[in-house]
Amino acid sequence: MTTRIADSLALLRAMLLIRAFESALMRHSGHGFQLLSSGQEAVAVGLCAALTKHDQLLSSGRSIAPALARGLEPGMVMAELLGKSPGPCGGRGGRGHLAWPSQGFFGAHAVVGGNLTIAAGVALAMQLRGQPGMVACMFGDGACGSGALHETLNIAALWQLPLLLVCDNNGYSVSTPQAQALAPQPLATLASPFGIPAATVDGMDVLAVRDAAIELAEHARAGKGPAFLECLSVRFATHSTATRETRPAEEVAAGKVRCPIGQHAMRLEGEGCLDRQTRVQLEHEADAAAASALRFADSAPYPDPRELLLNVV
Amino acid sequence: MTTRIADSLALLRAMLLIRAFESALMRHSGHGFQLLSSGQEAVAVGLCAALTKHDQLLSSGRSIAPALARGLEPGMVMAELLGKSPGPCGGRGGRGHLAWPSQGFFGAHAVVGGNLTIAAGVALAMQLRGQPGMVACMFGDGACGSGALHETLNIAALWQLPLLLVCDNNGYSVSTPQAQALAPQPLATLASPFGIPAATVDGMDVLAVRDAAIELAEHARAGKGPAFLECLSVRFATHSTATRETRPAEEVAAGKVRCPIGQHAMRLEGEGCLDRQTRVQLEHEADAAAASALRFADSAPYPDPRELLLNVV
Amino acid sequence: MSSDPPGPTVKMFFREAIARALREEMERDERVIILGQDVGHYGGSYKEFSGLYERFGAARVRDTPVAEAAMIGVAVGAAAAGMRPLVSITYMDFLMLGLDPLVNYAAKARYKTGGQLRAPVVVKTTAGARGQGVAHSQCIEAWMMGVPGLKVVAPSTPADAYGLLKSALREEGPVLFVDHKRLFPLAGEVAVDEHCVPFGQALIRRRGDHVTIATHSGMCRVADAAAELLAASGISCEIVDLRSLAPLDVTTIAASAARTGALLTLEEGQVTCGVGAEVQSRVREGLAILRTARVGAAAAPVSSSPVLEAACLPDAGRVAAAVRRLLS
Amino acid sequence: MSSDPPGPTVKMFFREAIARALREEMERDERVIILGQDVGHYGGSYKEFSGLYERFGAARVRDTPVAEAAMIGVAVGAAAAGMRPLVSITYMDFLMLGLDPLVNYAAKARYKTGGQLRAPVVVKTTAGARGQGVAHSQCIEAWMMGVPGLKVVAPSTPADAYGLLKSALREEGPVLFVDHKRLFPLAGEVAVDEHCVPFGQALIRRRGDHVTIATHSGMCRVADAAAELLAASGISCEIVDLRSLAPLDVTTIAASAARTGALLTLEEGQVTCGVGAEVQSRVREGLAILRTARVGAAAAPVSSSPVLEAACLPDAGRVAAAVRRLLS
Ligand SMILES: Cc1ncc(C[n+]2csc(CCOP(=O)(O)OP(=O)(O)O)c2C)c(N)n1
Ligand SMILES: Cc1ncc(C[n+]2csc(CCOP(=O)(O)OP(=O)(O)O)c2C)c(N)n1
Ligand SMILES: [Mg+2]
Ligand SMILES: [Mg+2]
Repeated sequence: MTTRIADSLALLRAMLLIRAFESALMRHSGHGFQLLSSGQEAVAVGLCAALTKHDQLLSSGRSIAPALARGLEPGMVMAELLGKSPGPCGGRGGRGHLAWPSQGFFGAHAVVGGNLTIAAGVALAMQLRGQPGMVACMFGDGACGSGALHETLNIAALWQLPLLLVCDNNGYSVSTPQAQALAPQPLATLASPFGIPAATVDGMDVLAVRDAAIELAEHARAGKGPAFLECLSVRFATHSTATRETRPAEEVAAGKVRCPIGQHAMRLEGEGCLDRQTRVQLEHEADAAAASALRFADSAPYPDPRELLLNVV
Repeated sequence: MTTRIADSLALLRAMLLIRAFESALMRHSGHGFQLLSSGQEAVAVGLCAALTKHDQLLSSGRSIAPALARGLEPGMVMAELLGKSPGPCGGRGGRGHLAWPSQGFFGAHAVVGGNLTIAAGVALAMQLRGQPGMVACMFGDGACGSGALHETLNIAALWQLPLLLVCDNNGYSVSTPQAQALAPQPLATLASPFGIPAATVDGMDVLAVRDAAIELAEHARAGKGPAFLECLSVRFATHSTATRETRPAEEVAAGKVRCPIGQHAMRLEGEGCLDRQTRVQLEHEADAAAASALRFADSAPYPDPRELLLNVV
Repeated sequence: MSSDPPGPTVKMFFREAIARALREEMERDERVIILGQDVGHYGGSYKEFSGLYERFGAARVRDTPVAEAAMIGVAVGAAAAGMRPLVSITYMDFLMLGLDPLVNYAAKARYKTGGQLRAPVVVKTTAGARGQGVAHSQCIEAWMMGVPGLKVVAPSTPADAYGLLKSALREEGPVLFVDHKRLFPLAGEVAVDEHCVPFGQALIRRRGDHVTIATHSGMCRVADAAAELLAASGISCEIVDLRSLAPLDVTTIAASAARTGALLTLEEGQVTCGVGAEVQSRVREGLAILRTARVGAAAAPVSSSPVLEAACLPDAGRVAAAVRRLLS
Repeated sequence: MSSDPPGPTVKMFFREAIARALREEMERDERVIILGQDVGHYGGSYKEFSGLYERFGAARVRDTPVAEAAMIGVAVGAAAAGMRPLVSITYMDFLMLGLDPLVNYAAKARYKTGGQLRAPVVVKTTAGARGQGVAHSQCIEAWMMGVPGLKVVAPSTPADAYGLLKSALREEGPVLFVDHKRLFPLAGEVAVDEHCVPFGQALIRRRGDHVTIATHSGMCRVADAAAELLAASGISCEIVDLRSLAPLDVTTIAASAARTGALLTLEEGQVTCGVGAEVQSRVREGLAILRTARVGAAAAPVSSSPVLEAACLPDAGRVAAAVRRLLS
């Protein structure tokens, strides 16, 4: 098997894992309040294929795909989502603040746009310490309305920070369609006044995301300053597990036809790199990994309430 | 005398008044802490020549030129600057918050960038009530680094607000040169992702400012949405009366050569619309008006401290 | 229409009471508009704006971008120019993003212009914890109580949500209207007749003799549950629902505390420089000798982990224990 | 180096003490950097960064755009990634623009990551009024005192500015360092030897018998002037300089108050939910019977008009009168 095919299969595996993981999570009655990435797997997976161990990734509260794509151990991620003790944050962070910096996942932050300036700061630290990596920061289309984006673009451009801003544009902020919340079109044009290189790609195509991310990450790593990548994606589920659906059913159905997993698998099949049987096997593996993550997390303890004041100051 | 000449002379008069007013203010020992507009008169005067009585003007804490250019009575303005009772705000606002909304000067606001969202709100009110006017909002280059500008540009573009954003770009935020604080160049490019028409003009040329302002204000008034005007100006004095000078002496001297008053007067003389004697007379008139404003303000009482709690809630 | 105790009542959810107040005020005064994220077609996170978009249209019920600073700033500017906007900040944690226009402009607009301008804006926001974690659970109403020019109310029942919101929309200056995640699904009786609940009046929710519990918003229910527990062991609690935090009705609290001789303040937020600290300081100004205690969240962020969230926040057991300690 | 009482001293201005602390800590620890408006070549609004740019260069002394949210956010992110930034927010009023990264991220970073991250950032800001008007005069340190995960200090002398800033730069989490417009031009003795002033320790600035005045920052001088006035009529004041607001040294305040039997808290900000309310509540927890009074700004914005500014803020006369009322 060539590296190319191996890489392509790895992308498929990574996306399948996210999908299976979220299905498993939804089977758990105590999952509380979750923001799912199903439909948007290609953005996180394509981006993470462009990251090295020196890089750091930050995400919004829609953290499951970014965390798993970054290679975090699924059982520990599941434990964190359920607020259980073996999660990397000891269950304290939950889905909104899932973090594992030593693994290259600096963390999620549930304030929309709130991770942008933080990511610029992480990039500044890397630059000042002469570290080899760069920082990728994922955020939604919704975050593009926030002033934090502007302030971050400006400072990152001025200081030539090693920062890749990745807009995972699923077209909605909760119920609000992009066109109703954001005048710029495409959103990547926001980078242009700052002289920041930018691209808009099909976020349902994992290879398109990966290729663009590799190029722009390289730009940032090479000390040429920040870059901006917009990925057009489709959210399959409602905004959160507690949110009502408002999109027309046809729109959601049409989105699902463009499933990043299905598309990528079909491409691989078309290229003769994947057969039906292998695909089923990969799906089984993903399901098994997800089920095992859920079992682990389910049987894990909650934090000891007597440790409530641990790590406050 | 044709209207054109009369208008041109009015612009000169307005600029002379500002210059004389600030000189008088500086002669007053109790002026406290002031931000002067000397050198930047053409921006305020050119802009105000494009405003009607239906319009509202907001400014930053550098409020003297905007207030006088808008036609506010100089004695009352002086009283406000000195914290005296007959000021339009009863002396409460001072230079940072000078306001006279019934005269079309909605007010200054001393938080950098803090007047932008407010101005958009005033524009929204006008739009909703079907009023004929528009809102002009002046701010410095420094404010262009703030997230409020981005949020305002976006909302104003989305809602097609009757708003003219006027960046009075004197090239510095206190000691920080534009290039060190702002990546976009020219600053007017900031408007482009939002599809907002923009122009950059010589802010030392009152006619250039006026003509651009007329065009863009008309755009806003016509219901076509916001516009952005950048005026390149030179601040003659230090940032504030309490601030140390940091600019190279040659730079300041070179700026003064481009004095908007001198340039406009020379143009008028060149066109045969102004002779030496008239110019001297206009200067005398301005000085007299300023002196009278200072006399009025100086002899005016301070607010009664027993009225401290007036108009709080 | 008056603010008298109402006649016939009808049961409605807290969220319905909010929508009703807005509907009536929007009918009454066309200057009232709504700005917020997902307040239009979607009807708000808790359906508290349900039906308003359909009734009043997109010009008056405006979905905004996620831009809290501009949302509040635009609402404040529109208010200063003659409108009466209500702006919805989904969670109180995000109020931090818009404090500049609220505190530096709106609260000072009337004063700094010598009375020329007023900024009658209502900032409605949802406080409190319900499984959403460290940045979606905070109660920072105490910060706003000391801002001159700003009023703060925090209802605990549908009736007060309705009546206080109507008053808020008629105020001449800025108002922070604080509701609570755990209150939205609750139902209660609301007068059929239109009426306002005036600011600055606390309400005694439960009569008792041994201790006064002064509290507000979601914690009123916790106080009541604690009172039930304590009643079983013969301790009788009087519960004062503050309702209006600024202005604060010190008279009602102090009268109750004078009668019972013990004052426990209860809030979901931090006690440090909190609502309770202020209530106690004010009550003490008139009552020299008094037993007091403060109960609030533990000094930690509120995790989304269910056990830690529960451990962090006051509950009936902890409140009852604090009352017992106070009286012992 | 120790935090022991210093040996030989040298006179320096408050602003020089700040620059010295930064210079020493930047020499000692290359992770310390400075971000702020006009902190570089210009040396800061009050020259408190004077000489640092020349010594450490543009990479470590960084002029920023006017973008308080990003200034704090970038500093916090850099701190979480291993740096030790100090970020200068020129006036405390503008802290409002950057509360989201400070409160929602920095103060919670350690907790929410289960101890994986820490955010050792110092946010330095200048509080207080000096002729600059309603949006350049506010004291909102009380808001920050109740934020779990955040420490707050407010020196009143050059020695404490030096020693507390050095401690702040060695803390493992976020610190709000509050200085004051009226303190910068003042000089005082500072130890020649390098040393830190630990957090959490109040200091008795003046010994007295009849009343304890607990105060901080610029108001220490007002308290002292009031004490002088009162001394003339035989009233002896003990002045406790809080220095550290979070953590608060309740022991020292309470011991003083227990001795004098009367506690007056004095702050330049609003008393409502203010520093004094907290100090009094905490002291009361251990001392049941105590006469108390709070003094702070009048409930109005602080105008730039000199007469109104003066009327709004506590001065020696008003403090002395409040002490007399308290003791009468
Ligand atoms: C500052 C802030 N405002 C509002 C919210 C509530 N909120 C949570 S997720 C979300 C939608 C954000 O949309 P987008 O950025 O497109 O991300 P998506 O959910 O589509 O992934 C909103 C408004 C928030 N978390 N933070
Ligand atoms: C939010 C905020 N940050 C900082 C300041 C302090 N400050 C006052 S004026 C000023 C310079 C602003 O520069 P610019 O916008 O270019 O206006 P100019 O003074 O040049 O007219 C600064 C930083 C402020 N007033 N508000
Ligand atoms: Mg989205
Ligand atoms: Mg400027």
